[in-house]
Amino acid sequence: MKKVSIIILMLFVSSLLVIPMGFAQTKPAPAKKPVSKEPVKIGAIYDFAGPCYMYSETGMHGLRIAVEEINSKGGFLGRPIEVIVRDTEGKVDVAVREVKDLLLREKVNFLIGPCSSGTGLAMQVVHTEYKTIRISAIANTEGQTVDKFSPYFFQVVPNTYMEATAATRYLHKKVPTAKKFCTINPDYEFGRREAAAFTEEIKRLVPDAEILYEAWPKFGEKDFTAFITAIMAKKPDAVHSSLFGGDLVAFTKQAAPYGFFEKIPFIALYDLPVLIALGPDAPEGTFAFARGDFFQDPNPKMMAFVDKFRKARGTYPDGWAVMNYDAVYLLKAGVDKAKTIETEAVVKALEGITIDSLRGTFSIRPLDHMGTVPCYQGTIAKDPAYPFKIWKDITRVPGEQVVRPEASVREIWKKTGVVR
Amino acid sequence: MMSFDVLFNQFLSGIARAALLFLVASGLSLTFGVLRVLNFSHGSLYMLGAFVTYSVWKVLLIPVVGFYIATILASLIMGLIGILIEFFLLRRLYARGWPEQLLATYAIVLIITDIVKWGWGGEFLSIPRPPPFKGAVFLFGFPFPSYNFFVILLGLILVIVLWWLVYKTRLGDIIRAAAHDREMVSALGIPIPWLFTWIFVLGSIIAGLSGAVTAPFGSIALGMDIEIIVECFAVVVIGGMGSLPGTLLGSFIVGQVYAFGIMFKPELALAFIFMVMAAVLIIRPWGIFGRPER
Amino acid sequence: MKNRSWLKKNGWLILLIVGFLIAPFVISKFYITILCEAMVMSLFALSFNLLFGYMGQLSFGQAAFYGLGGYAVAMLMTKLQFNFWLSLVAGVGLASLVGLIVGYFCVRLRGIYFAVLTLAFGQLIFVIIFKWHDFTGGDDGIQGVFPPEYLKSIEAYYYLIFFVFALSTLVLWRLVNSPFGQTLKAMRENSERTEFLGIHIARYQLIAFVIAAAFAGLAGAIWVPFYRSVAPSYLTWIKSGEPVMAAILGGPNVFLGPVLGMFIMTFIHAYILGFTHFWPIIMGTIILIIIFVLPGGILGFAKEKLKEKRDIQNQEQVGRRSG
Amino acid sequence: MAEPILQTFNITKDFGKLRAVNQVNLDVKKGDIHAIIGPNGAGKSTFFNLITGYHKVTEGKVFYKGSEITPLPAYQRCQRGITRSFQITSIYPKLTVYESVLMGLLAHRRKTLTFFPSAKKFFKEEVWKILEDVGLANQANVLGESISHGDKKRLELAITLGTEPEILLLDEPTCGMSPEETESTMIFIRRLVNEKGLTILFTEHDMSVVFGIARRISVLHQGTLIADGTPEQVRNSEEVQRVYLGGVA
Repeated sequence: MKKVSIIILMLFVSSLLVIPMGFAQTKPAPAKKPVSKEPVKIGAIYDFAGPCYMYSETGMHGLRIAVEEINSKGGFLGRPIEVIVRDTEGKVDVAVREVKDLLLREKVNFLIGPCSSGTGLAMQVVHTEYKTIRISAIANTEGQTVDKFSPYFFQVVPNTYMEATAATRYLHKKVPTAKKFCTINPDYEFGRREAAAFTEEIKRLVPDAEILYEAWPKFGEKDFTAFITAIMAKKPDAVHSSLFGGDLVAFTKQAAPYGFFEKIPFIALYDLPVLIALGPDAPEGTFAFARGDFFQDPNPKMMAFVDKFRKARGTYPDGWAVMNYDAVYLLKAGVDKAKTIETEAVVKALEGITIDSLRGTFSIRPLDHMGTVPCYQGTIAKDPAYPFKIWKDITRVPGEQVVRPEASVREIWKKTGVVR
Repeated sequence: MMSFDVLFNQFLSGIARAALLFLVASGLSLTFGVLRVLNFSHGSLYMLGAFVTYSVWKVLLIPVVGFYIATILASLIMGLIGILIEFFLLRRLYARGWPEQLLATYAIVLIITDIVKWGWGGEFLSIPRPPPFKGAVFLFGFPFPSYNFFVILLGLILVIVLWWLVYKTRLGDIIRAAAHDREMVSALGIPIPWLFTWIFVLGSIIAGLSGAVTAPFGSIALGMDIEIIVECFAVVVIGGMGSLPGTLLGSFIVGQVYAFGIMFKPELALAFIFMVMAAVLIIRPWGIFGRPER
Repeated sequence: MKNRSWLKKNGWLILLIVGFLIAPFVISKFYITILCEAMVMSLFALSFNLLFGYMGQLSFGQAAFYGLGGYAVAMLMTKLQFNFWLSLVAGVGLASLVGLIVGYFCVRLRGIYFAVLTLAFGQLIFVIIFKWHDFTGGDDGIQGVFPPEYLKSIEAYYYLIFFVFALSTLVLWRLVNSPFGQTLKAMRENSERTEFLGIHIARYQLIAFVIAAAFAGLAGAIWVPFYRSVAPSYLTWIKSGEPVMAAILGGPNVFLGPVLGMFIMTFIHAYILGFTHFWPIIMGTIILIIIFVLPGGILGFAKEKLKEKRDIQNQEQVGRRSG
Repeated sequence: MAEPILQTFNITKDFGKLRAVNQVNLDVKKGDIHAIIGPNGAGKSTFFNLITGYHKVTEGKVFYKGSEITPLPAYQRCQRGITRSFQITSIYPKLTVYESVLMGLLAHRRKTLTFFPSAKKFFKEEVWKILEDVGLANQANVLGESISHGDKKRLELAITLGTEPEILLLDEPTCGMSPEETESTMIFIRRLVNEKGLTILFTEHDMSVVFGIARRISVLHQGTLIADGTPEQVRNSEEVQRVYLGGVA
């Protein structure tokens, strides 16, 4: 009995030692290739599980289109871009491990991702330790740029503060008399920050504003009925929400029979995928905010991207694809300016850089590396040109107008111990 | 401060939630009662049922009845998958310990997750509410979604059908006997394996049906399997594993605890459910209507 | 003579230890990271298997203790700038304390009811940590949990984890073979008989429960500073399911079964995620294959086969003698 | 006459409306071999369960060595020296015969909270002594589930002996044994009493066993004690003749 257990263990141990070597050998030996042609590696790390799956998937499409475009024109400084994809499964420990995999084994030069705020914050510590740049195109908690600032992190998605501030202003413009509010937000990092930013801004706009009730359904909730009745019982003048995706679809369908949308002005993240999923159920006249779905900014560059995307995927590009596309171009701009892919130089180059993106021009604020990307708001409406509802009355709020003031950022840094 | 109609309305939304939970949990309870298998894959069949309903509905595109046809088809397809699971997997494991059976059903959860990811691309989908349940009805001047009535109605029909099946038919006698004493049924000359197959199929059909019914209610998305299954465990545990009235009461309790939790202490609404579950298990491990194991 | 037979018997162990000790010089940093993860998760699985394999009770809330250990360390170190080593001790302490409270209620139940009650408590602890945003950071978790400077490199921390893992494994090995371990096995085999030998079943189960919680807490406590962060997903029932899988894969009735299971799971997982995100279907298939092809787990099956072989040999010998 | 080691006063057990044991007063004397007999369903096993603490009494008191043990849980009664075997053989299927017997010793000598030394080092001599006494020494390393039925009965007896009981309650100790096994078990029981001064209380269906070794016999009928005395007295009791022995003797 001992003998076989010895054999099993020996096999096991040797496999532990041999497998990694086997992996190592499958990689092409880098020395043989001319240095200039060695690809620049971008590690795309996303959450291919649960509700984030879809955003990650469509984001990857946008990213790949950008990479193809750049590669067909010579890549980064003449070097082709290679994209290496990793999955976090939406778990923080897996996220950290996979980032380590990208950094230590694949030796990627840049990171783009992820979708969930939680995995984003967890991996931020690690890529900062290994001094590698990451750009977030979907995960947008302000924690990444403000509370837990990292010099190696950049963001091209409007953060929770910008998004909620802009949405609050739009809601206030539409219902200026509203004084009593309810909020309903998914119960996690993103939702909490959106709610806090909303409260801050509405108190600024309407000094005697009152928050009657804050609902915190869990992320992935399927039955909002109890929340809907609880909110309606408070009789608010308007409701702010950062529900999104499948949760927002469920909420909308369940709230409609109560006459919710006729009675109460409501704003939430009605982006393209939600509008498509809801189809005829999308409540016309309800307010919406989003991050740059194609119809919100129909500039020529965007329309060219739409054509390309539709040719490749057969669908219209949503904001998630757009932002990932922009993330790659931001990197390109930084690398072109720095004339190297060396991290510190690229960081320096990116600070203060202005690029012409699918969403118009925006720049990277040197202080906290936040992109002054635009936020979009509108009102849901029919459009005969599309098989789904889109928005009318669209406002594009440039990031500069809603980004947290530098003084306020420094204030928070004092509390969280960031020195810069 | 709380007026009666506000509380009543909250009560109604609790009932609607309970009906939905009952739909899913009754299948889970049935399989547990007879097979003694804690079936994690029940939630997956529920999710798959919702996705299949969507696809069938999309292909049919028949107005009005399209959804109902899709529901029936999806339930039957889940039944077929149930046959496969029972026949090829579970049947070979009855002789083993329950932990291995439980792990096998968990393996099915993992496999179905990826099938859905692969087949539907992980997008969240939605089916509009079918006529005639698009709007709302008024109860004491309060609107109440008519689709919720449909869900409650369906829950009631399921209760009656299951009640009839369990208490009024020969099969029901066997089911109850099997839940109580497996050897006895065997001794009566009833082929246990086939009984188990049919019970599992019935459970799977209920899973598919509840998934289909959820589709127009909310959204169809990845992860809904995991969301529902723990809550269903809570329902089944509170009511008593394998007991039909217990499942009914369990869903009622969980639905109400949640609805009023949301109203009064929203941040603890979820915690309340697990507290109730733990309390019941501590005081009466076999659940309110369950029978202690010999 | 005696030395040689000892060497023959335990040579594999020495080889294994030497292998682990020289690993950082042989394999890449990333695989050292994976080894660390495999060892910590193995410790977690061993703690679970003390209850499952030896006491015969399946806990579906073990991740709560793992997570609590991690949270204690993370909160003490980031919020109070506590000493690293003291935080580890506190992590184990917190896990054992909560284990004592939860265990008090759980040990009265058997079988599936025990599993479901541990599930309920595990989820309850998870929900509390998840919802108590101001105190625990909610869904965010806590980031920036750095070990002291001398343990910051992957290699240094690897040796710490290896040391803790080896020591804990030794302790648990002694434990399961001690009179106490014998009592656990006896309760698993026949709790009624054992009670009528004068054993207070609930008390012994509670002690085992607390020990298991402590080791799970140790695993979580040692893990969090390595990945610099902790999050509520460490406490979900999905996480609790991992040691269940590892134990049944490797063999719950063999001491090192869960360790083997966890090593296989961790390495295959890390490997598979390198090129596909369809990991669950692969894991699901592996589970089904093991359950059907290798009943009793890999080591359990191997042990069984060996015994059969030896029995046949014995019989042949007996046959020859009598013939 | 020796003083009673175990006494029951009016112990009664109801299961719902059914009265299983009815107001039984019984003295078991130290060093005695005491049989409880009665037809199926007479309440013998329930009576055992009440004494060992498996069930709680509905009414009445149990005294052991002069002090009341009625409220004590089973494990404490066992610690005080009352050990039992079960009607349906209750052993450890996946422990070896050696380990099983060791378990009894560990439990009795309060070594079960020892965490680090190997269990194998404890009580080697004692275990082997018991194994040889019951005749299982040659099967010491076999798993409990793989030995013959009669051996399992003997194994259970061996396990209980590990707890070094003062009174041993045996529920049908020879049930299912071959005549030879029965014979050797009877001899062994007699030896236990003679050499170690143990008290034996047992139930049995086989009347030849009962009248072969019992020094005192109590007869239960429908939960009520209808006779109590020496084998001769019981054999001659009219009541017993009528309800029970009539057809047999």
